[in-house]
Amino acid sequence: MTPSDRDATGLLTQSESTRADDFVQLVSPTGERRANAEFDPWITDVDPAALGRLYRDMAIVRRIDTEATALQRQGELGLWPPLAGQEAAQIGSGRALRDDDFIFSSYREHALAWCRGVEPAELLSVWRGSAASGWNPFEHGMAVPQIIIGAQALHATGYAMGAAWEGTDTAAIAYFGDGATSEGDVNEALVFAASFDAPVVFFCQNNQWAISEPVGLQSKQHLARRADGFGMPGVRVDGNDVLAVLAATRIALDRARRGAGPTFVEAVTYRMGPHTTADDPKRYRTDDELVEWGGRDPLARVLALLDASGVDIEGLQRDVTAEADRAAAELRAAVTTIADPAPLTVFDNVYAEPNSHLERQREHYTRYLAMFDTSSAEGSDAAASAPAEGDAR
Amino acid sequence: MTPSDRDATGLLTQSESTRADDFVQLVSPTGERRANAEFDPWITDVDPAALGRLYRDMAIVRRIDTEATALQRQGELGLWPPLAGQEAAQIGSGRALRDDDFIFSSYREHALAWCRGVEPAELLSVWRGSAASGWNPFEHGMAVPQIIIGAQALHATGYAMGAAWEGTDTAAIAYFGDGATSEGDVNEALVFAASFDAPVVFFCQNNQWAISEPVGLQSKQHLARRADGFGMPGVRVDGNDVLAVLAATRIALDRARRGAGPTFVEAVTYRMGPHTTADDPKRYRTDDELVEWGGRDPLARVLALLDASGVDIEGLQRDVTAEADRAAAELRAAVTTIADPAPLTVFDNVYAEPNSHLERQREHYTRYLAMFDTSSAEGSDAAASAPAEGDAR
Amino acid sequence: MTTLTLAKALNAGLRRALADDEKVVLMGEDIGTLGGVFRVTDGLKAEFGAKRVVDTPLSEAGIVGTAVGLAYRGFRPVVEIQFDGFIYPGFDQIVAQVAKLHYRSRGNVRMPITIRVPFGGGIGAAEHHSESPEAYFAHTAGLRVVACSNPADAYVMVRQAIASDDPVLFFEPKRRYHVKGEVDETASLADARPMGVATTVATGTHVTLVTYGALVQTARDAAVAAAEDGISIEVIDLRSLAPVDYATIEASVRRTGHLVVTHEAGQQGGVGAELAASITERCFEFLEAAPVRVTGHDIPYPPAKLERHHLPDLDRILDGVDRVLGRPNSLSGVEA
Amino acid sequence: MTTLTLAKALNAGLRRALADDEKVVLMGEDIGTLGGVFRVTDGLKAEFGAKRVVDTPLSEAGIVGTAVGLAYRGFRPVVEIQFDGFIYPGFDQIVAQVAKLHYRSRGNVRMPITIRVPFGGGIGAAEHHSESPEAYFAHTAGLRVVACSNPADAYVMVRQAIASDDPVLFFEPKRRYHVKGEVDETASLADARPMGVATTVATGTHVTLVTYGALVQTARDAAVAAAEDGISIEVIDLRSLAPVDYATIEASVRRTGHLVVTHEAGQQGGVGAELAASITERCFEFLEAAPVRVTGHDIPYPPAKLERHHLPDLDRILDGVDRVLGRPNSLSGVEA
Ligand SMILES: Cc1ncc(C[n+]2csc(CCOP(=O)(O)OP(=O)(O)O)c2C)c(N)n1
Ligand SMILES: Cc1ncc(C[n+]2csc(CCOP(=O)(O)OP(=O)(O)O)c2C)c(N)n1
Ligand SMILES: [Mg+2]
Ligand SMILES: [Mg+2]
Repeated sequence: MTPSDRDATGLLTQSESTRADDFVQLVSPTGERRANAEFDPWITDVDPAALGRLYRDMAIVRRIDTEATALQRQGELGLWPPLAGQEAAQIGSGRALRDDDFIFSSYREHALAWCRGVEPAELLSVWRGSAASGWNPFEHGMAVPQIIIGAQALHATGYAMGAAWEGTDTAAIAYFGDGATSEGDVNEALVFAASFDAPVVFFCQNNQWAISEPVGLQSKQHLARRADGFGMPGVRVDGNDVLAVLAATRIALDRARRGAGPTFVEAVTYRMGPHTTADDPKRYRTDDELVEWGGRDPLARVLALLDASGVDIEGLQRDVTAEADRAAAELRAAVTTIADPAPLTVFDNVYAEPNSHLERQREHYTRYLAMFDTSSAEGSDAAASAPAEGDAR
Repeated sequence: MTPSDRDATGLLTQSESTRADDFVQLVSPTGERRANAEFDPWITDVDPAALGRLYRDMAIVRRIDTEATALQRQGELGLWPPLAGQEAAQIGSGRALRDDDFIFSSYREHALAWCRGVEPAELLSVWRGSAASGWNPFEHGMAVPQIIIGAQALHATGYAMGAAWEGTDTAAIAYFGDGATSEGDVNEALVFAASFDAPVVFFCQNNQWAISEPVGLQSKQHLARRADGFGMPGVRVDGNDVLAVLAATRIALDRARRGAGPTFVEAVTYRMGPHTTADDPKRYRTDDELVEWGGRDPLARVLALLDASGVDIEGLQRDVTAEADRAAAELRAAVTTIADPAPLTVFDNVYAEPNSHLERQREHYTRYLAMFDTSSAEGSDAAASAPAEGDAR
Repeated sequence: MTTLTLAKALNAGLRRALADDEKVVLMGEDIGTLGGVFRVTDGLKAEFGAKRVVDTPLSEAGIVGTAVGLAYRGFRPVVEIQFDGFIYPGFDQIVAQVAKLHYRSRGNVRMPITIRVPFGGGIGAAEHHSESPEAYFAHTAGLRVVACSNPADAYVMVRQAIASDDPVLFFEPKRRYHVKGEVDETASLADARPMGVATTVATGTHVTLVTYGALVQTARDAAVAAAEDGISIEVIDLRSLAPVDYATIEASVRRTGHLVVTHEAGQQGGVGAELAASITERCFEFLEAAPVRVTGHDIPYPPAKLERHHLPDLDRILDGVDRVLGRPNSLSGVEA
Repeated sequence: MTTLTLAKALNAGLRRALADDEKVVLMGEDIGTLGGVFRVTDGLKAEFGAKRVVDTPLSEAGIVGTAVGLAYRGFRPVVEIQFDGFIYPGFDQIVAQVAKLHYRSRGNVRMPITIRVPFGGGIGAAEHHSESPEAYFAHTAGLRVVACSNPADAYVMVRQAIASDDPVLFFEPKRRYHVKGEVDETASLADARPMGVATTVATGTHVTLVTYGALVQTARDAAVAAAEDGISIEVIDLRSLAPVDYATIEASVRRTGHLVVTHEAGQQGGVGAELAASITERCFEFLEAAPVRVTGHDIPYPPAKLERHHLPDLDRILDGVDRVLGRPNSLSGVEA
C-alpha cells in the first residue's frame, strides 16, 4: 500500500523555497542598487534628497530608541521595547502611508509614531506607567499600542471594511511580528480581509524572534506564503532595505485603494536589542547572529548608496546627528514634563456614559483618600500625598 | 507613483486557479475510472470486492442517516445533522484509517462512527438528548462529537504530538467543515502541527455551506491551498469520489507515519440535506444547485464503475439494501432502548475526584426531589416521577 | 400598540436602529440571507443591503475584532453571537479589547458595540446551546450587561443598547423568543425607562424575588402561586446586570426583609452572588434571613432530557421562598 | 528544609513532577530555552529535553487545545500562560473543552491539565500584565481553581495540581515570586495538606479575614498592625477558590462574627461576592455585621503609577476591618 517512499506530488503541492534571502532587495547591504522591474517603478520619486530624508528618519528614530532605553535603565521609564534594527521596516512602510490611512500597531512601532508626529511625552507616558495611552488616535491616525499579540490585525481589518463601505479610498495597516502569525486573531483577520476585499495591509515585521522563540518555531514556511492560502498576494522583502519596504508598501496600498483587497507584506529584519528592557537575549541567542545581522544594517546601506550617488554623506551625517541629538534631548526633557496621574483618575474613562456602580466606588474611594489628607485628591500632585503601602494609620 | 494599473507580480505571488473541478478525481460521476499516476498506486488493493464493500458502507450509512432524520421528524430525536451527500468523503477517509488511529470529528461524521463500530444506541443517545455523549472514545478510537466549530483540530494535533513523542506510528485525523477554516483554532492547529511535525491529517469536508453561508464567504481561495502557507502539503480531491478520498487519506497517513508531518485534505462535496433537522435550506439555496450536485452522487458512480467491471450490481444492490434496512431497523429499535437518565446523574462526572461543593449541591437537590416522591430518585425511572414545571405544591 | 413576539420585537428594534442611524451595522453568522437561526434579523438584509446587515465568516473573534475596528471608524456595530455557548472564542476581543479600549485610549476611542446573545436553556437543545455566561461579563469592568424579558423591553432596550456609547452585552431569553406581548413602536427612546433601571413586575410584601431574562415569567408565576398560600412576593426584573439598579432592590428589601435571587447560571460566582453580597452590605439590618439563591447547579449544561433538573422552575423558586421565610422547605433541618 | 523563593519552589515542584511521572509535559511560550519570563521553568528543558518541556508557538488557544489532545492520549500537560492577561485567547478551550470534557464524555476522558497563571499586580507592569481573572474560572463548572501564597505551598500544591485528575487553574502570585521561605522537599504528597483545604495563617477572635495569593502577606501584616490597636484578626489563606473550604471559614466566622474578604480582582462578581453570599447563607445568625469586601475597583487595571490606588493594601484592609467592626472608617456616616 506504500508504492514509493517519496512524497506524492501532483496536487499535493508544497512550495519549497525557504531560503532566508529569498526576498526582494533593492539595495544590498553594501549599498549597491539592485534593479527590479516590478518594484523600481514605485520609487522613481525617491531621488537622493528623498533618500536622505529616509536616512534622517531612520537615524532619528534609532537615536530616540537608544535614549528611551537609557531612560529606562535610569529608572525614568518602567519598560521599553526597543526597535533597533527595524528602522527600515518601520520607516519604509510608514513613509508610504497617506495621512488619512490608519495605523494599528503593536508595541514596538515607535518609528510609526514618529512618522505620525506623536510628541515625545505622548510617546513615553505609557512606558513610564503614567497613562493608559499617550496620544489621541484620531489626531495621529494611529491606534493606541496593542499588547495582546495579534488582536490589532482584526481591528485594522474592521477599520478598512468601514472605510471602504463609506466609499473612501483610505487604507488601514496592521503591524505585527513573526510570533503573532501563530495567533488565531491574525489568521481570522486574513479571512475577513479577503472575504470583504478590505483595503488593509498586513505588515509583518519578521524580526526572527518572538521573545526567546526563533521564527522557525512558529513556521517552517516563509510567512509571506501564508497570504496565498487566504486568497491575497503576499510579498517577502528585505526589511532592512528601506526602498524595498517603501515600494512593497506602496504596491500594497495601491491595491487597497483600487478596491483590489488586502496584501500581506513580510519584512525580513532583525531585532538587534532585547525583546524589552526586561529581557536578557544572551540566554537564547548567540553573538554570531548579532554580528551577522549587524552587517545588514539598514542605515549603513543607505549611506553607502548616497555616497555612491555623490551625496556629501559626512555633511548629512553631521546634520542628522545634530538633529537626532536634539530629538533625544527633547525626549529626555519630555519625561520630566509627564505629570504623575491624580489618584482619582483611576476611575476616569472606564465608561463613556454615567455608571451608577462606578460612581459609587469613586465616591467611596474619595472618602477613603480624604482620611489621609485634607488637601484635595483631585489635584495632579495629590498622588504624592496619598497613602504609602504600610503607612501606620 | 502608480506606474501601471495591473498588479505587480514578481514575488507578489497569488495562485490563480479557483475552478471548482480543479481536484483529483479517480472516478467520474458517470463511473469512468480516471488514471492518476500519483494516486493510483495507493489503491491497487481495491479490487471489485473491496469496491463493493465501500459501496456497502456508503449505502448503509446513507440509510442510517435517512432513518435518523425520520426518527427526528417523529420526535424520537431532538436534532439530527444529516450526512447525506458526504458518504464518500467520510467512508473513503474512514476506511483508510488503521484501528489505532484516533478520530477527532465534528458532529456530522456518523459514517466514521459506523466505521468504528459505534452501536446504534451509542450513536443516537446524544441526539436524543439522553446523554452528554454516546460512546467511550477509547473503545472506538474516536473522540466524542465536537460542536464548537474547529476546536477538535487542536485536540487531534495534540493527540498526534503525543503519539509521536511516545515513538508510535499512530496518527490522528481531524474532521471539520469549510466554515471551520475561518476559526482561529483550525489555523492554530495548522501552526502547531507543522511546528511539531505532528502525525495528523486535517480532513476538511468542503460541503459548500456553513449553515446558510456559501464557502465563498469563508474563502475565495481553494481551502487546500491554505496548507502550503503553514508549511504542509494540501490536496484537493473530489470528495464524492470514494477512491480519490481513500487514496488521498492513505497518502496523508503514510506521511504522518513516516514522521514527515501533517497533511491537509480538502474533500469537495455537498451537503444534500439541511444543516440539521432544525434548518430550512430553502431560505438560502436553489433547487438547481441540488440537482447539479445530485448528478455527482457518490454512490451512483461506484455502482457504474462496478457495473463496468462486470459485477452483478443488481445482486449487490439487493444484498446491500437488505443490510441497510436491517441497520435502519436496528437503529429504530435502539432508540427505544435508550433509557431516560436519572435526575441525579446531572451531577455525575463533573469532576473525576471528590468535590465538596458539588457533593453538597447534589445532596441538597436529592432532598429537594425527595419532597415530591417517596421512591428513590436514583433509579433510572425516577425521572418520570420528578416534578413537572408548574406542578402545584 | 402592536402585538409582537419577542423575536419580532427585536427585529423591529433593529430595523428602527438601522433606519435611524446609518452608522449602525449588523454583523454575524447567518444573519443576512437566512435572517439568523432565530430569524431575529429576518428581512433586514433585503431592506438595508449587505453592507448594513453582514453575513460574516465563521469566527467569533473575527466578528468582535472587526467590530472594534469599525467602531474606531465611527460605526456602531451590532454583533450577533449565534448561541450563548459560542461566545467564548470571542472572549479575548470582548474582555481585553471592547471592554478596555475606552479606558486605554483615555476616552478618545468609544466602543458603542452591542453584542447580542441568545441565552439560557429550556429548549431541549444540544450542548453549548443553552448556556448562561452573563456573570463573566458582569465581572468585566468596562462592559454594560443587560437582559430583556419581554417584547416591549426587547424593542426599546435593543435600541438603547445600540444608542449607548458604551459596549453592551445584550442577553436575549431564547426560550421566550416566540412569546407575544404588546409593543409600542411609536414611543420615543427619550421617554423610555433607561435600560439601567430595574422594573418591579409584581408588588409584594413578604419576599423580594429578583431575576432576569426567561425566569422573569417563572418568577411571576411563582408569585401568583404563592399568593394562594398567602405569601406576597415582589418580583423585580433586573434588566441591567451591570450596573445593577440597587435603589429599586434595596427599597423593596427594606420593606420585605427577604431576598431571593434566581437565575439559570450556576451558583458559584453567579450574578446572584453579587446581588446577595451587595444587598447584605446595603440592607443588613433589614434582612430577616440570609438571601437565598435558586440557581442552576454548578455543572456543565446537562443533556436535554435532564435540563428540567438543572433549571430553576416554579417549584424550586417557591422552595427558595419557603427557605427565606423559614417555612418548611427542602433544607429544613439541614445545618446551613 | 531548604530556603527557596516562591519561583524556585515552583521550579522544584515541577522538576519533581517531571521526574516522578513521564507523562507530565510542560508547555508554553518561552518556557524552554529561556526558562520562562519569570524563570519558573529554568533549567528544566536542559534536564528533561524538548519533548517534556516544550516551547510552543505563540498561541494560547493552541497551547490549551493541544494540551487537551495530549490529555486524550494519556499525558498530564502543565501549561504556562505567560501573564494573566493573556489567558483570554485560550478561554474557549478552557471553558468549553477542558472544563467540560470529563462530563461530556461521561467520565471516560480525563483532563488532568494544570494551567499555571502568574497573576495579580503590584509589579509596575504594562497593561494586561497585572490581571486577576480567577473569578471567571471559579464560576466555571468542571474546573478547580487554586492559588498559592508562599514557597512551601507552591512546591506542594503544584505537584498536587498535576497529580489531580481534574483540570486545575493554578494561580501564582507573581509579585511574590522572589520572596523566600522554607520548603520541605522531602515530605510526601500523601502527608501534605490537600490543596482544597484552607490554612489559618493567623488566629484571632474579632474578625475573620479571608484572602489568597499575594494579599495573604498583606493580610498578615494587617493583623499585626491591628493587634497594636487591640483588634484580633484571624487570617485565612483560602488556597482553593473552587471549591472553597467553607468548613474552615465557617468555624472561624462563628467565633468572630465578622468577615472581611480581600482580593485584587474587581468587586462585581469577584470571588469575594461568592464568599460573602455563601458565608451569609451559612452563618447568618452568627454575623454581627454584613461581610465587607476590600477589592480592586471595577476598572481595567490602571497604569503602573496608579496601581497602588487600585490594589487593596494594608490601610485599605484595616479600613475594611474597621467597617465590619463598626469603628470609625472611611464610610462612617455614609448611608449603606
Ligand atoms: C496574547 C499574548 N500572548 C503572549 C504575550 C506575551 N508576549 C509579548 S511579546 C511576545 C512575542 C511577540 O513576538 P512577535 O510577534 O514576533 O513580535 P516582536 O516582539 O518580535 O516584535 C510575547 C509572547 C502577549 N503580549 N499577548
Ligand atoms: C464556535 C461556534 N460558532 C458557531 C457555531 C454554530 N454553527 C454550528 S454548525 C455551523 C456551520 C459549520 O459549517 P462547516 O464548518 O462548513 O460544517 P458543516 O456543518 O457544513 O459540516 C455553525 C455556524 C458553533 N457550533 N460553534
Ligand atoms: Mg518577532
Ligand atoms: Mg460546510
